[in-house]
Amino acid sequence: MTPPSPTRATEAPAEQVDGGARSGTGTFATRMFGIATLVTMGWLVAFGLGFSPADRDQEEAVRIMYVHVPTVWLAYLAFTVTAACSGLYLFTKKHSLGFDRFAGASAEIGVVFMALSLATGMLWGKLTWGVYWQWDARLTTTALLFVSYVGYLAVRGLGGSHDQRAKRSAIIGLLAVLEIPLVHWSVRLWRSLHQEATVLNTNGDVDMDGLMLFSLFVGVVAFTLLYVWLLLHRSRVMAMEDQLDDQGLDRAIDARRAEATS
Amino acid sequence: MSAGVIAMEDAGFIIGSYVLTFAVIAGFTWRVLRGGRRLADRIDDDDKYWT
Amino acid sequence: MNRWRIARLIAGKDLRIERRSKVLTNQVLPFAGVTMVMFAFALDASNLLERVAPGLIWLATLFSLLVLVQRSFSIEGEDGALDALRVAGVDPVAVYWGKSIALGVQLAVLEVMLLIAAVLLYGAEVPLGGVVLLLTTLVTATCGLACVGTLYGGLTAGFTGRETLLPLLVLPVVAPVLIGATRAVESALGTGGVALSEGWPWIGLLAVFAVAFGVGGALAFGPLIEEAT
Amino acid sequence: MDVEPEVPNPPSVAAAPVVALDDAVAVIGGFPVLAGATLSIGVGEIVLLRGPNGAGKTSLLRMCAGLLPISRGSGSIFGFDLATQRDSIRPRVGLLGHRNGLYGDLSVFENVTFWGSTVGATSAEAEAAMSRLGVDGRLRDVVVSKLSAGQKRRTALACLVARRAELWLLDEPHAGLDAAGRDELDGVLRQAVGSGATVLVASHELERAGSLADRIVDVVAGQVHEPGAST
Repeated sequence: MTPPSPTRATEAPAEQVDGGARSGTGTFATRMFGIATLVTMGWLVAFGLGFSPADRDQEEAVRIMYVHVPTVWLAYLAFTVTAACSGLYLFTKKHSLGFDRFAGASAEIGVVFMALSLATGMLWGKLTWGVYWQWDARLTTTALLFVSYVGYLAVRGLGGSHDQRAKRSAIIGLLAVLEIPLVHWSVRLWRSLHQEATVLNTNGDVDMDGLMLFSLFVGVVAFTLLYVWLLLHRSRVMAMEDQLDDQGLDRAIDARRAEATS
Repeated sequence: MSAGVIAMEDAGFIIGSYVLTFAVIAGFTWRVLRGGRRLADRIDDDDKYWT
Repeated sequence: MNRWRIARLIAGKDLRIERRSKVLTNQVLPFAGVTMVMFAFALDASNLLERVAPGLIWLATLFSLLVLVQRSFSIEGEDGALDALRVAGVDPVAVYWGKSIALGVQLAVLEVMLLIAAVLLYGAEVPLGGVVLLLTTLVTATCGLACVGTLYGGLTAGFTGRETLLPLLVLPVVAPVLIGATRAVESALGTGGVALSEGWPWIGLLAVFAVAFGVGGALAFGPLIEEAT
Repeated sequence: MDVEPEVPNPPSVAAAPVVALDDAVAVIGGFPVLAGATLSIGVGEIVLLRGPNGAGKTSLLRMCAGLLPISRGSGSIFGFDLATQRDSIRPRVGLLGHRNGLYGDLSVFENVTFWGSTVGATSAEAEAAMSRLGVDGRLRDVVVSKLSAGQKRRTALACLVARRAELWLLDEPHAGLDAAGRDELDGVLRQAVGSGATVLVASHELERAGSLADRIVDVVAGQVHEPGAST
């Protein structure tokens, strides 16, 4: 007997884009967040590439900062939310799968943006340090954490029931947070022993004037809005995936029950 | 190396990092939305806690 | 039966199995040895080898750790013994401690062998003054590695693809041990003129790591193996 | 053999069923290996599970041992809930599955002592269990990986005896055993039941296990239809 595949057994109908499915995972609230994200992203581009002045040391290269720093901020925000939701899942009485899905969705977003921040960081590094990669404490910590959270996502994919997945990944989510200070501390200590080879500026810090600070602020706001928007949508998609799993299981149970009576 | 060459290279890196960032965001967003639309067809509206 | 006695029972069982099967001596140690030789091929300069010897020792230890962890849980998985441990209601904290101790003992043997190999092959020298620092480093780093290895070994045991998932999970976590233990051994050996006193702050890092994962692992191990299907 | 059975006091609430499943469902990889099991077993019963391959007998035993989580429905063992109190169930349950749960590099004596020690049995009790199953004497110090399949099975049964379980869950216990071994197994089970244990056994050896069993339960397509269920 072949078990009916619980997920993605049937393809969506062709007219998926329009009609009844128009809304998808959107609601009034997410649309507001979406519009706000688009508007602030537009500002970010205008200020980052246009209005903000060139830096005294870094000249135009400083403009990468306005997308790089918000991506880093978003990634760390996402991982913090993953840890918080993991803790909430484990230590609340109800063990709500909603927390688990928020944790998972947040980690996915975090991994995407951490990859992005590594990439933009390397481009920025090429301009300010003259090399793509420097064994600087921040970069190294970030790279290690990136791999850790890729591992977290792999653990989420191990299988089992929703509750098993939730418990297992919540534990790994909390262990990964335990790792952040240890990795950061060790890498910092490691780097502090060495002379930092730099071209322009030691660590990418910039003397910021008002307009630069404002551009950066716009970037952080835009990416935070984007994060909330993505988190809501992704966790709803995950809820539907879980729901479909359950429906598939119901069908499979019915099919097995029918087998016995026939 | 003239200053002009460096500036050109700078511009490529700067524009490149913006393009990369927004391309990745757009790609990820598209994937999430498409997944949502596709699954939403197969689930009752009553089961969507956000509706 | 208290927790500690069961932990000793399990550690004793693992070490007895190791003594019979000789996987450590016949397979893992040769593997670590050949790794050290391969490093010499890759870094083709003898003065460089002496300089990086401490790092290579710990790198070889980490690779061997992965092999030892796989082995530690394959003896439980082969004939369903991990299931039997779960059905028997054996205290998971005791299982965690027991298996960590057995893994730690094997790691310690391995590290001493690697140190000897570094002296013989790379020309590293052990000054008398550095012996205390060296031993402290070995002990604290081993505790941390054994705790992390047992924790993630238990998590991945019983899943398909565990051979690839284990390194993905373990290596980023043990990065602090690699850094800390390498620097501490460097100052114990006086590699590159590093002073002895510079090694002790790293012992602090290693100790915090071992305690953090020892406690975290003891709390997490039970729920993690409980959830394996 | 004048060995005392290694079974402790019977459960205090004699009237309550040892195993009580109500429409229990268990899932592995999205497939309902158990699609609704309703079963009630009282203290001291020997119940035979009968059914074709893939019907869910093994899964039912693993669920009762607390190894397979219960996804729908409800179930309890010794009155402890299978979903939330598995920690209290496990020490009182002994499972002999398809795999023996032995360490191949340890001797028979070391294996039995190890598993006995997890519940505080002494090595004298382990020796007694071994002679009960005929794996003493010459075999005592033989490494398990060198034993035959039947001898491994006997060793696994000896571990179970040394563990002093109150609910015995046996999956094809006769497989691989010779005639003498089967007789010894029957003797061990009767003795265990005589001192208050309960036995749930899945077997294809119907004439063998059927004569032993108080009652036969059919497992069909992941469901349990209990003839004359007492619920």
